[in-house]
Amino acid sequence: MSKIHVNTSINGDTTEFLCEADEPLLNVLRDHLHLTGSKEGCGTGDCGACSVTMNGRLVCSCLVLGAEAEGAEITTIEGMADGETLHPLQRKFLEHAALQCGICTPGILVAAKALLERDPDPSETEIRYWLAGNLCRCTGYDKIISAVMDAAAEMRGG
Amino acid sequence: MALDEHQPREFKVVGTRPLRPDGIDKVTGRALYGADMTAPGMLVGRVLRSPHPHARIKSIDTSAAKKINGVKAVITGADFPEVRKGEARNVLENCIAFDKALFEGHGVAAVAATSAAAAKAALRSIRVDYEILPHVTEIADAMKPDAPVVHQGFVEENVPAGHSENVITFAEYGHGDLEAGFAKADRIVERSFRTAATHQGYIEPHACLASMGPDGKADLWCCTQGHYAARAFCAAALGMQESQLRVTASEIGGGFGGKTTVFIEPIALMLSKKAGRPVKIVMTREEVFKASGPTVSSESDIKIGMTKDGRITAASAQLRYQGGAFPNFTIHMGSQSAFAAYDLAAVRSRGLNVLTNRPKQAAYRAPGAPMAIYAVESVVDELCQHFGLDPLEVRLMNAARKGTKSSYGPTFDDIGLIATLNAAKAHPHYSAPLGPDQGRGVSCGFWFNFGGDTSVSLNINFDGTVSVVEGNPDIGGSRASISMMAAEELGIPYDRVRTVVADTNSIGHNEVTDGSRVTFAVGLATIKAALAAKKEMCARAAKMWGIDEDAVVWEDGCAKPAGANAGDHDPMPLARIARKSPSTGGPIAGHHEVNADGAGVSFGVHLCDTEVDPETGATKVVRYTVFQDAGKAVHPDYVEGQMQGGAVQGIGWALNEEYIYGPDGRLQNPGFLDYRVPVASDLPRIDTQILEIPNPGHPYGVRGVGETSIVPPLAAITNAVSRAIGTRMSQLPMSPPRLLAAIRGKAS
Amino acid sequence: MQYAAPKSTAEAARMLADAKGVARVLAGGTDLLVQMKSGLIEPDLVVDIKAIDGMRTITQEAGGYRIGAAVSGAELGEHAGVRALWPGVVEALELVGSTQIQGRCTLAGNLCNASPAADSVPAMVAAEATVRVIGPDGARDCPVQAIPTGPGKTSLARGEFVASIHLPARPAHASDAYLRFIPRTEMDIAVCSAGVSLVLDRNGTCQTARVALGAVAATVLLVKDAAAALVGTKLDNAALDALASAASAAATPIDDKRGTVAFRKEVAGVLARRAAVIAQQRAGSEKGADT
Amino acid sequence: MVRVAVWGSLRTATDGAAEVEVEAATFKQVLDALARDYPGLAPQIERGVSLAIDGVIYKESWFTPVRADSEVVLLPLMAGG
Repeated sequence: MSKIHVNTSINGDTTEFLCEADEPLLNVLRDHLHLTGSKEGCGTGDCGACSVTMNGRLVCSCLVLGAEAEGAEITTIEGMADGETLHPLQRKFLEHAALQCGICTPGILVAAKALLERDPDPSETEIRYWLAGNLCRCTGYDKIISAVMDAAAEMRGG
Repeated sequence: MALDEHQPREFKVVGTRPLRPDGIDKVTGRALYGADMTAPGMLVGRVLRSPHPHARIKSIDTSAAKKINGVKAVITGADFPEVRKGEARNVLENCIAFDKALFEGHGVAAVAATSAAAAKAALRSIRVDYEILPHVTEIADAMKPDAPVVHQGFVEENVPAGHSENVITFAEYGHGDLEAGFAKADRIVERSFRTAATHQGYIEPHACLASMGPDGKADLWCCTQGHYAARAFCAAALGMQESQLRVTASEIGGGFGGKTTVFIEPIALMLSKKAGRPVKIVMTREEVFKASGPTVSSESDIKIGMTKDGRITAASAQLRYQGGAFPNFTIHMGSQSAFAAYDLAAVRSRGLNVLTNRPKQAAYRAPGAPMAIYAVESVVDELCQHFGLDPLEVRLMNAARKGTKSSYGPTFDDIGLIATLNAAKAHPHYSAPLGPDQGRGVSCGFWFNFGGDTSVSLNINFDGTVSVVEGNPDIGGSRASISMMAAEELGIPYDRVRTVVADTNSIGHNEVTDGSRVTFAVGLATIKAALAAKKEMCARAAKMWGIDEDAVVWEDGCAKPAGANAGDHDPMPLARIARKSPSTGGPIAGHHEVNADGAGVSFGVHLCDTEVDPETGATKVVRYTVFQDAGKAVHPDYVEGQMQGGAVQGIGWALNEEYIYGPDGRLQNPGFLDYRVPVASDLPRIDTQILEIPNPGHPYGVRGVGETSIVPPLAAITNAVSRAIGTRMSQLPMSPPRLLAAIRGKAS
Repeated sequence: MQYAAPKSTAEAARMLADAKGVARVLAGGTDLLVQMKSGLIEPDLVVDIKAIDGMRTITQEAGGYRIGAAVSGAELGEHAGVRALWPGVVEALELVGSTQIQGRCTLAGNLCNASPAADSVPAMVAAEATVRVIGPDGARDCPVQAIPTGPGKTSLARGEFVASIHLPARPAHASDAYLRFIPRTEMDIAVCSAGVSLVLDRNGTCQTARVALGAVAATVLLVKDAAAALVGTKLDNAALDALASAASAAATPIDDKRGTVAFRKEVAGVLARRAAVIAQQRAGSEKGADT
Repeated sequence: MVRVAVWGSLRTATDGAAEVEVEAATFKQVLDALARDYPGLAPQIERGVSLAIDGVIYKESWFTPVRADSEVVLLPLMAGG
């Protein structure tokens, strides 16, 4: 079985890879490109730990075939900070102790960033529903919600 | 050892909220978890699992699998050396079957191959000849005298007669004259309860990378709550010396007790041994649900007598737990903790543990306590409601306190239950008005907390910074808390300390990160290690000053002369002593190894308001407040995090989470789609109030905080829902079909 | 497995028809990849239709909208025109899965996966949506309810796939709504569900109604008795009670891990009633041409 | 002599007695004496036990002193999550 050659952009970098036809994008990111910040919690789209954006849309990378990345723009957690400058969401997650084990954190940060790019001033309820596909088992979500709201306020210049 | 008594003091670092040292790695995706490690030449390991809940393995033919291109090793249970007996044997047999598949998902063979596709093909080509046996997955069925026997040889000597061989453990605790106590009651409520098995639901599936050479030396990298325990289990399974197996704990993506044992690690090691190459095994989510360790399911019968003014006169509980096909002692902890929150003259709890064809239970946050206390707290609430009494007042009247002979035997020292109940009573939540279809529930919770074997090294670096080396995987921010206690004791800023979790061969033994022990026990050892380092630093300063060592004391991060004949010297800060240490005798370090006792029990009280849709039985948690005695809160953010996280796991347990078995003995919901953990939109804010009643057994007064918070939600929500709908609920989870049926049942 | 991303519907149909073994269409993949992961299916060929013209667009047609088979839930939700005309269909698809799933899931996929619990299907049935099926012999149109024939089964012939869905025009004072019951607030499969589409007259009297129930039978149930209970009424309590009773009576659900027969029957009626009230409010607040 | 409270399900080994007296001055001596004087307790001691001494639970701490007036409660081995 021959592999598929894919040209794509990951975090702004032109990237080529070979993948099996049935290989999910998540496996490509983790196993071939060594971008292990995206996590596999379920492989079935139920936990959100593998969240990335594809052409600006938030998706589960476990439910995208690697082959579908041809010509796409993918962003992952590894593209979130700008060099040594953290994204405000990353900083607020630290300040609010919004992570414990941290396995869900990359997916939640990617998802929250997608939310704030779409709606800079979401209500608490909107944040909770937007993040409903990102399971966190440690925090009870409370400090995550605080961190997202605080980051949104800071990004609005509040 | 003598207890390390609590000394009141002013804290400079402890009690503040610095950023966690592992934070940047975790928010940037750099942190390395179990599945993130790779090694050159690494193979993909996969496990073949039994589709049958109970079957004798007549033969396994792996010959076809071995011929598949890319397959480097194929193993079965027969490849492991004969392991003696006891828990090491049980743990190995739970990983890979010997002669019987004991539950659906039980490992029967494993392969290592150069690709996932080759591994999958190999698994498919293995032929297992099963003789299917009758199975049993429910407690009541398994207890019947004619039930299929799940696993022979485990019946303990004091189990009462009349049950099947699946009933293996009998536990009984309590004191006083029950009959006399019940005779004094104005009302006695007897009610039976059931709780479903739930899973810890950590988001990171089990994963490990094993590498073993032909010389028998091996390295294992895995996500675990205890790499020393993993080493002991694996070394026993492979017949290795522990010194030859180095285990490194990765970052851990949640555990909650479920990663206190091993499920795939011995298999990966054996595959690596056979293949001569590193082998990585990562469980799928389905494997996690079917073949790791959920908690027990339970049945219970509770009887409590109360006077009309709210005094509990006697209380008894009969508990029946099942935790899969192997023994465990969760029934003991359930029986012990059922009535721990009460000061009772007559109390008795009896428990039976039952084997079933389900996965071997693992610890889950306060193992055994939530299901027992749920039932007790539900009946107490029912009595309060009957008499029209305030549920917090009744608990205050009957609360365990210093000097209470606990229901499980020992007499309590300083405990925080009364303070916690009073805090709940005074909180605005308790007096806030309720809306239509809403109810308010209250419950107490309890956990023992443990200490145990602990080793810490603390090195004073030449540049005046400090490296702390400990051996407990950081599951809730403990590296920050340990650094804080080191900084506090040494009198230096937090940011000069870095704590790392070392591998098994770099520091002495450490018990598993469990029992809410780490902040207490590792903290204690860290403080002792710092004391040892301070003593040495005082000695070095004394040498430099040319005075007697006893004339130097440590204050505010400096050695200072003290006493009449010490002379007049400026305080010498840690950094200077460190810098000069090569000239004054060499590197300075402190270390401490201890089996820590005196952990100090912990109590919590939860308040919650729920709203039930009377037409659908849907429950919404509208307000939730957690009160807990944390002893001294070292890092309050992380204490709050434990209180919130445990509460939400308990909310899931109460409302939606359950292992659902079909009549075929197979798990019907092995995924996050139908094993429904709470999502962000299900929940309100989880408010917290930390009480700080110092633990007499720790120099800073620290208590464990991690587990108690999962205990109260089960009854708090049950009581809120029962009050909202006007009928008592007695089964978890309170799924909407059950609730709607109860609402309809009340009406008819 | 082979992966192909043809550029035309004809090419896609030919590939599907000629495939040896199991062939599957990939649009959003939110069901397909899950089934592949679990080993439920092992396709020999996956045909990704997203590179085909028209698959990702929404166009006005005959007073309604034609929605390409690969238009995601998020894209549909952002389309003000569809949202205004058929809010019940839009909200039904938006209920599928998480924000992440919304980035990929499609009406066509939800339909062709043929789950009795699919959220968008009762809403589309209530809306009298039609689908355009492309096959080796060209295109054909049919009602949405003709596609699923049972759990996981469709009427699509070898080589056929759904290329678009058409939501029709409708008169003033008309609207729709969809509700489902799930144990959590998000992320679950419907335990039961109801889609209701209403046309009122200018006085608010119901002229026509369609009531469709999900997850209470092997395929979506269009309940004529429930609709009849509303026609000629202003959705007073008696009419709504009759609607709920008819819906509950029509439901023929099963007991399973997600719900019981009794629960599904009762709650199907509750949801039909609540959805009807929402549809009525929407229809009443709509500015019609003759007001 | 030290009075040791024995949990209910072990009392088949103590002729029903809730408390027994043994000659011991340390944790280890308590366990050894119990196993010797009440052989029925030996299997449980083998499986693992703790001792609560004056309200503090000790696990395998052999040399923890026990006084004649200490409150000593035998408990099974316990672990948390």
